[in-house]
Amino acid sequence: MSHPSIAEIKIPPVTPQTENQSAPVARLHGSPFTELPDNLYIPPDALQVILEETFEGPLDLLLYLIRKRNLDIMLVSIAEVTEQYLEYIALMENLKIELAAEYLLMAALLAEIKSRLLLPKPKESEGEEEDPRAELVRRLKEYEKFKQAAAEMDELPRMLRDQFPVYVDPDLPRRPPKLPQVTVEALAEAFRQVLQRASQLQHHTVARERLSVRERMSRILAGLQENGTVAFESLFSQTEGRAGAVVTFLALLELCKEGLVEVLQTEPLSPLQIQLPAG
Amino acid sequence: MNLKDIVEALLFASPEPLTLPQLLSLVEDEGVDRPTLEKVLEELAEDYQTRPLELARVASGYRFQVRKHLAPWVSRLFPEKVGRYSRALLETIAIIAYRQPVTRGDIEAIRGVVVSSNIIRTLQEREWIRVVGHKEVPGRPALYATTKRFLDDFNLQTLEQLPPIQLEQDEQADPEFAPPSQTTH
Amino acid sequence: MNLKDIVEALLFASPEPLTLPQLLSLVEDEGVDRPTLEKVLEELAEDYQTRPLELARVASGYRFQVRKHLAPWVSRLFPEKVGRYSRALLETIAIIAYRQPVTRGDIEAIRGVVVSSNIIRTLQEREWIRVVGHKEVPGRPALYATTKRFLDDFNLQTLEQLPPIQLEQDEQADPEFAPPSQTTH
Repeated sequence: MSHPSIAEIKIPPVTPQTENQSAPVARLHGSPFTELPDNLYIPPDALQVILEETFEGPLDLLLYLIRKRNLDIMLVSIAEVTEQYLEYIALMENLKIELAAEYLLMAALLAEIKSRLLLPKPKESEGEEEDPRAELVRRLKEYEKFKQAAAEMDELPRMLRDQFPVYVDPDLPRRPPKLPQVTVEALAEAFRQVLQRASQLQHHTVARERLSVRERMSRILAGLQENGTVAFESLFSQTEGRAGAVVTFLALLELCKEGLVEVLQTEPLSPLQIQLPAG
Repeated sequence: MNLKDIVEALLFASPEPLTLPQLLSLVEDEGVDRPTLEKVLEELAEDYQTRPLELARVASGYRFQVRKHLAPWVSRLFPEKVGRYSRALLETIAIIAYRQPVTRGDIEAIRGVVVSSNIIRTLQEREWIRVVGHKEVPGRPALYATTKRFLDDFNLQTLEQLPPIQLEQDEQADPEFAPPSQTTH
Repeated sequence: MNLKDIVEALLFASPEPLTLPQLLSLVEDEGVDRPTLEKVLEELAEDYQTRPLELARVASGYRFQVRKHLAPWVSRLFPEKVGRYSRALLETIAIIAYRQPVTRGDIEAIRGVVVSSNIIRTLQEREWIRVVGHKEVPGRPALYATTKRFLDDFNLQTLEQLPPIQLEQDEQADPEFAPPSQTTH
């Protein structure tokens, strides 16, 4: 794009009937830097900041230019505003200030509108061909609606800015957490799956052990924790019968094998003592 | 037990606004019917007329809230949450609110500038907008719409309560620009 | 501006109780001193005497709370959530039940994955397992076994009532009092 040339196009002002001001002020061709458009008193080096922070884009800037002149968004004012807009863009270009692409795009659009307006219109097609300005006006009106809506929405009372939620402690008695219940079947199934997985993983059978033996092992260990040392005989109970004694004995053997208990005999033939290994 | 006390306590203790049906189900043991409950709510709103709190009705139901004129003091409790938003964000949420469902492209067409991802993210984090679908065009862009939370935060019950869009030079409102009539989903 | 209104609004809007110094700093612009603020708090507490809420002074400061007698209704807002035990937890308690006493290492060897401390803690808090000793290997790891509570909760009198495990490739279960088969780990 060659903007200076676009801006340099000299366009005769389009009969400004409702115009309450005189013709465009800035003559870019001669002294563009001294004669700023008189609607905006902005030092040139502040223009970029203004464009980026004050205006929400080219439509916003165009709207500003229109409003500044106290004009309606009317077809007649578009040419005027277009000129001023292009002057700004040219100014920015000359100052080598980087502009957002949208501003340049709008400049191109405006330049196109201008050039099309210059072309003589064939009488025949006048009705059919849309005025190139109409679309821009439509967009400007559309944008202005939402710009205004945004401003009005900002006026609405808003949570955490104007109003605030209330927090009141329910002060409920603390309830013990409700724990999920598990069935014994679920437990068995979980174990079966673990074993299944383990056996598949390890390529050998993880054999089942006598539960009763494992349980007795736990019970013996628990007893030792409470009482320290216990007598070997005290681990056996008459009421359990032979089977019970076997279980206890197997549990003891297993515990010894795993180094979980120590069996002591202070002297030959004296009673056996069972105790936890000395830590 | 005093029904008004129960309703008042429920509204204060609830972390979220309560709808009429929710309130009804919470007091159903008392054999309360809807008109009775509505009357109690009216009375409550009346009782709070002169208080620093007010009973408000928003999209998700009834809630107590601190009145606006106390914001200067109350906002000190939340120094990090400054309720200021950029014009770009406000314009974006306005377009989504009035024109939903819209794509980012739609918003950009109206605003004439690119919509930053930051703005969309902020609006989503705020739970003011959400993706309600995808437009069946190349790239299947997301379609954004406002949420119930958006209405709640702007003290609205429905989108129809949004300020009507009017322009100085428009003699009469363009019917096209009435806010969409459906309440947010 | 009415100081009582401001203090009331602050107490309602704060998610946490507010202490006297906090309240003082929030209204210091009003030139309020401590005795004045204390008096306002007293008055507020008085005002709420007949209301469903009360101004309470708890360890961390002042807060509004629902009066005790409304708990039956308010508690409905917070239904109890029944959690679900994870598969990892179920497998862990199953291994402890069938293989006790076991160390964490034993469980990990069988499950093939690390046992999280959370699971062990949950099982201990639930009083389903306890430490019955320490294995005499480096690090002396704790040996876990099930408790009486575990049997009670599963409606068992003894561990032997746990369902026998039938592995697919096992043709038959071991006879009751046969010597323990060699474990492979």
